[in-house]
Amino acid sequence: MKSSRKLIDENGLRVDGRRWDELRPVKMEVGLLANANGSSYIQQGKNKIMVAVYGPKEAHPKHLGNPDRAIIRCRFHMAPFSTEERKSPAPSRREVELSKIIREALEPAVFSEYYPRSMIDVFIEVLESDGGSRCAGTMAASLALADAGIPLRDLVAACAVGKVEGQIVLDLNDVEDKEGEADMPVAVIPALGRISLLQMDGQFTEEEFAEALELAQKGCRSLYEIQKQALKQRYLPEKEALEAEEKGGK
Amino acid sequence: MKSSRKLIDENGLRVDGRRWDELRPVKMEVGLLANANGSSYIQQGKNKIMVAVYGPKEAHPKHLGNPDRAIIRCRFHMAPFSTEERKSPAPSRREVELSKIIREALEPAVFSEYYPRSMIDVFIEVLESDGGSRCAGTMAASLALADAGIPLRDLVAACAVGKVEGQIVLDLNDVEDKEGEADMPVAVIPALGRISLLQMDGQFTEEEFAEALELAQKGCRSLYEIQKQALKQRYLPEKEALEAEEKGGK
Amino acid sequence: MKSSRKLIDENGLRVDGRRWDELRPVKMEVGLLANANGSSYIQQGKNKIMVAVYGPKEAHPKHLGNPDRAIIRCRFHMAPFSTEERKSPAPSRREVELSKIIREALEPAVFSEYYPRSMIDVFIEVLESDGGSRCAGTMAASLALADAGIPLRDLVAACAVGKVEGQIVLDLNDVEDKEGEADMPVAVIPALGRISLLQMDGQFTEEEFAEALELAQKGCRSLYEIQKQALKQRYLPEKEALEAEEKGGK
Amino acid sequence: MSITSQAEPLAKIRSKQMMELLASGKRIDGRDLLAQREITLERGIIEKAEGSASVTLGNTRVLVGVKIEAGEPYPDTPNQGVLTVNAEFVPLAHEFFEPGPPNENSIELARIVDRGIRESKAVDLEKLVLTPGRLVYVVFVDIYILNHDGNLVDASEYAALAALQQAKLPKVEVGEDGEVKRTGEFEKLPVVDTPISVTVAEIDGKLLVDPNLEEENMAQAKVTMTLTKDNKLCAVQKSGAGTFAFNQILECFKIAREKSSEIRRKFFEE
Amino acid sequence: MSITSQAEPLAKIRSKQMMELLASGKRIDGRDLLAQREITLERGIIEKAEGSASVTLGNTRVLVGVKIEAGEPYPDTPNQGVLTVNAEFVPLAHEFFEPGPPNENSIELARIVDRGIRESKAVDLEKLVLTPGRLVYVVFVDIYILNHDGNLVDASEYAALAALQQAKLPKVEVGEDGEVKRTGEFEKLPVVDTPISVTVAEIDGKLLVDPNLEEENMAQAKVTMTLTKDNKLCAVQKSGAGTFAFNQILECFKIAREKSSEIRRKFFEE
Amino acid sequence: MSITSQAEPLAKIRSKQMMELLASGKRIDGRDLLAQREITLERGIIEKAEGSASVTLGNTRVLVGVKIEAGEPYPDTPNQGVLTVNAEFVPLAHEFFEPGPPNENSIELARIVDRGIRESKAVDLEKLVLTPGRLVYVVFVDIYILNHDGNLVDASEYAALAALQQAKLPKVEVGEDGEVKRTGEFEKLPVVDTPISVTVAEIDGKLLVDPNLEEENMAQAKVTMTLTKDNKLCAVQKSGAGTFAFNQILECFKIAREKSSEIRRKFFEE
Repeated sequence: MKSSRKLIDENGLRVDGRRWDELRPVKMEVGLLANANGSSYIQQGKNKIMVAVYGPKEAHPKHLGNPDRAIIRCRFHMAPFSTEERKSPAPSRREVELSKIIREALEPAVFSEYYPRSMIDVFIEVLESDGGSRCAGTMAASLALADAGIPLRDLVAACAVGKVEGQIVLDLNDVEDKEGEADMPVAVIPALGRISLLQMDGQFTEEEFAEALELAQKGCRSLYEIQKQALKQRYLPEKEALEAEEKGGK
Repeated sequence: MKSSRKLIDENGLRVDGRRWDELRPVKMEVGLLANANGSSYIQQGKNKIMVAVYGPKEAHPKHLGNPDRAIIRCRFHMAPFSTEERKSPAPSRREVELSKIIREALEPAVFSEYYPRSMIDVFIEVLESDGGSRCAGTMAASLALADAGIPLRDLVAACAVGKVEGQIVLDLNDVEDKEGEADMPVAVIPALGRISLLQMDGQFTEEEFAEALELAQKGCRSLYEIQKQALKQRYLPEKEALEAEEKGGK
Repeated sequence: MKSSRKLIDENGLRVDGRRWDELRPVKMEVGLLANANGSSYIQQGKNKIMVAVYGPKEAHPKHLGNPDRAIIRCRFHMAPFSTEERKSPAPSRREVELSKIIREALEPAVFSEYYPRSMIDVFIEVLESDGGSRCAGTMAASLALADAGIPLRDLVAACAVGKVEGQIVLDLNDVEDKEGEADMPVAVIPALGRISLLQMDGQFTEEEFAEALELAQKGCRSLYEIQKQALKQRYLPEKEALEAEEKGGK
Repeated sequence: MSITSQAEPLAKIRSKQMMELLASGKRIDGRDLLAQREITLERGIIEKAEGSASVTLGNTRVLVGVKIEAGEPYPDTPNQGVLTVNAEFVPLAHEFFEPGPPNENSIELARIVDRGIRESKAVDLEKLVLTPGRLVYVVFVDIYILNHDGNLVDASEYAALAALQQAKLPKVEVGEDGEVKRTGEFEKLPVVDTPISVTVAEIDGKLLVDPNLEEENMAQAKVTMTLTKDNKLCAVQKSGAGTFAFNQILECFKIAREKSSEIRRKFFEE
Repeated sequence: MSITSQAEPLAKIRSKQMMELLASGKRIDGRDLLAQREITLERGIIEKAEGSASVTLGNTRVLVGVKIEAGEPYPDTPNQGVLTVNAEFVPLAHEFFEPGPPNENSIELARIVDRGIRESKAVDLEKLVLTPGRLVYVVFVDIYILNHDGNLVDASEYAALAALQQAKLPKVEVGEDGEVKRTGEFEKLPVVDTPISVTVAEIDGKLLVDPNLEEENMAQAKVTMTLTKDNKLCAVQKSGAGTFAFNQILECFKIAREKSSEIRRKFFEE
Repeated sequence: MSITSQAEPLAKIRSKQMMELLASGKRIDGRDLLAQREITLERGIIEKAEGSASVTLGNTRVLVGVKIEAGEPYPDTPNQGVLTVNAEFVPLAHEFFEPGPPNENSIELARIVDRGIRESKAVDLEKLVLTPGRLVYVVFVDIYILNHDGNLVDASEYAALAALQQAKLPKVEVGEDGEVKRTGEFEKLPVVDTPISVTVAEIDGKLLVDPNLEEENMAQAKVTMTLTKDNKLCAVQKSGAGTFAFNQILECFKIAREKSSEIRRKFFEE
């Protein structure tokens, strides 16, 4: 629904004060849930998303198992209190679609072939939602997979680009997503230089589409650095302690 | 609901111009769906029904299998756009009952004992519905079974008879079904001379009931000829081509 | 909801004429359903509850079986016509909770260890409901288990106590349950002297709680006698006949 | 999806015995081919229901409760009350009954009973209107199977009819804002016909009235015919994966007419 | 929960053959990489539907019915009609389709088709208001898959658009009490754009238009791009557990623009 | 249907160790029998919720969000707001939690928490009426289990109470046509009591406060007692397939009174 609100002001600033190519503040953490094999938490804008990974474990029921590779199960789910109006806990059609889309964004990054007949479960819980929750969820999920010690080709970085008052902008927030003219979430596996998630709604000319894709790549590069940082913060102390120990041992 | 509309006019003609013992125009075709083992299509009045048969195949899950015979699964389902008001895609109680009734009308015609531990699936999709859709669906289903090469004792012919303004009539249409005084669908296995489907609602005296049964038999005989014709049209060309080939080969 | 009705009159009598420590009339019968391995019927106030026990039988599906003991399945279910307003046949959250609570009240009385890899099904159907239906259902269920010949440590006796106009009372009826100030169902395994079901809502001071527990024990003792009587009525004639036969045989 | 039902297999020796008896016109429980089992009928069991009745047919045992509430009419019958029949095969009744939503068997049963009541116009639905097009009485008929030993349809039909005959219609006042309040007074529910169903099974060419469970498991097909008090046929349902000859069907009608009259006279005439 | 899909395994020899052909720029069914299968389109098949159309794309066969009823608007768009797209993968269409509620594949398909129609603003929803904020037209687009041989999305999208273009809008009168009555007259449903989707699969670095089922089972990823009549991109969906290079995506856009124009010209321009 | 639960089996050596420690009055994690694990409580985490709080109890971690909307009252309490408590055991929290609708464990938990809040009259529901009999505030309390290490009930109860205490009530205007609009202003939700639950498990005759998951798997029975700020008992639930002696239950009350006072003082008094 169009509103009369201006989404970009005379200084070229967006409703939350960002420039067109600026990301929202983002915070990522790894390894917070005691029971899960891997876990992560991301806060991006108002998005608050927690991810747990269980596995690899034997496929159950067994007939689900694949003799050549691990299968991945993925659920993107929103808490009833995560939205403006209370959301019914039953999965919506949107959540069903996003669970599939995110699974397909993660799968090409996982060395599934290392774990035949196994199963890896990825549970993404949106505790509070804002624009770009599928991208934030995808990034957090790849961190949780890494935290579970599952070998990855690389992490998966993701962000949305869109069009607001004719301007291509990076990392839409809630208002821009709803009132803007286009929204395109993109996920990238940096080590492969390839796109593993791509959706779009709204309208783009060919030039806008190319420009938006370019901007998404740029956004993903920045976010990828933050992802690596989150892993380091979790594992560097351990590694250093280990090295210190080894040195001490010598 | 009773309406003031006259269902039979002064010339003894029904709302669609038929005499009391006249069938609606009917068209049957066999073998139109590429994936199914057998398929058929029937158009009768406004009824448009497509049937696919998959099987015989191994019963799955295995515990469903019967050591003495094939089991038959049957679904009678109506498309959301097949009715005046949009129908919810979830199966209604009526569809559940008719799935059972039609399965039980088909089973005695199938040599199930030839395929122990197997399963035969019969999927009946009503694309547009009119009076007599269960009978049309039953006939089409038996054609699809034949098209799948499943050995049958015979085809199953079926039609409804009913009472309209005190008159026993053949092959009710939608209006006669809703506004008439009785409706009785009957299915017959001609080679056995036996009834495999019989339901009735409304009110019949003993004499009316006997008369209606008689008329149903007559209707089924006519429809049975059309069923055989549909099979011939599909398989005769093949048979002739085969015979021509054989001759040519000599 | 509070009403203006007085729940205890000037003579200390309750709405149905009982004194504070008086039970409602109760009738228990055993062995009425032909198909079940054990069955029972209880009428207590307006409560009319029928219970069937099937088993012990092989656990199905097998993976449910426990190598050390029988598992017990229990369903507490209310007929649509059992309540003031028609109840939907789908299990309510209350019925789900009570099924669990009653199962857990029965399990400690059953020698489950005698039947490894087996399953015992307990089906409690409330045909008409009044205050205290969970307690009545629990008592009847233990009778049906006994009737099925399943070895028990003891029967399970149960009754509710509550507070009505500040007075601790025994065996609440419907009105006292809804309009009173507290309700506490208690189940006891007399031979063990232990509590196997305990719930409470409303408000109790420490003294009231202790007094109520005491009264519940007393109520359970009386009901336990009636339970034993019901079993005797069913089996004594058989036993006497058997003994007479044995004597005759000598 | 409907699926070939797996009848409880009868022991070979038992089924051989049944067939031999049938050949000489006798049944496994000693009955004649056209004899029903003993029927007992009790009305008015459930105080909280507007109507109720229990029926036993041999070891088959059914309880029916009728609840009546105010509600909206169906859009296509704005000037009629609503009648709705529901059946639950509660797991009390047989080892093979599973708890859960209605399946094809319980749905079919409810629809056969519904058809008999509806097509005979037994309940005068036009008398159940409170505000035309807006508010009518909704009559819920809930069938509860307590023990299953065959011929659930007839037992349910008799219990449903008895419960409806006994049901009281709560008088209500409709406030200006549409609020509905019971006055505490009651009328009789207007039940103006007495549809009676009779079920006949076919085994090996023989027609058997009121089959018990063992017989149902042997029979290939059954047919239920429901007749009004004027001996008009108002509902028919053939059930089971077998067939009937045309003359058998006419024979079934005659049987049903005779048996339904007997039952009507014995239990349902006031 | 979404789970790694188990594609129907292709026989080794068949998949080897497919790869060899692809290496020389050819496909298993003889097509060029950028050739679509033959399309046939038939409008107005279902009389009881307000609009309908069937599409075949090779052996893929889809039927779409449009039903239009009066109903409430969404709270956040009180001055717009409601458009709702639903897809059923009925078990007619493929051995692996099971009866039951929508699954992730049918939901995804419905949402892609919905997105193309909605984002192109093909249906002028603002013209579908009866009483602002209270009563609007609800347009149900029901997609029925009759035979599945790959690229269900494009076949569904074409059939949905054709059915909408052919759909008639029933005129209604709204009574004082809010009752809605059809007058018996009809207008055209206001369809003002012609979004056309084109699906491209990637196999071994090659881009293939309109993949058939064997090709879909070999492909790691597909992308569907939907373009408006002004050649604007209005919906994109990458699908499948694989990836695309950035330049491949730009290449897909060019392919989609060309192919969608052809199809629009051939089937959808009046 | 409720079914005997299959507790995660404890390694023999671990369970032997636990029993030996218990015999000398110690627990496997070093606690005294009557010691709770460390509690942390954080309020106001979810901006889009009207209230929210997270609680950790050792490794058990629970998040509660409160949403408040306008809606209809229950017919039997026309002059009260509506309180509804729901719990989701999301599969994040434990390997054995499956996605899906609530099961008996999550339903029981929600109902225990609900009972404590409702019976203590902690939320003054009579202050939550907008139009008597027509429109009231509906308070949704959604419990989200994030990590399960035992005693979910107490963690959930504390988080629910904290979220309610912190919740803001959105002021609304009700238009003539019944439309509800938020004014943008807020009041405090009227929370007038502080019910605190304490759960005690029995293992081998010993009573243990705040059992962790290993202890729950060893315990035959637990009992949860909830006390109001006046030390009145307002909810009790015995859970698990075991039993308590009468004197143990009285002992549990004393423990619960003491522990609940401590927690109330530390976390819930303003």
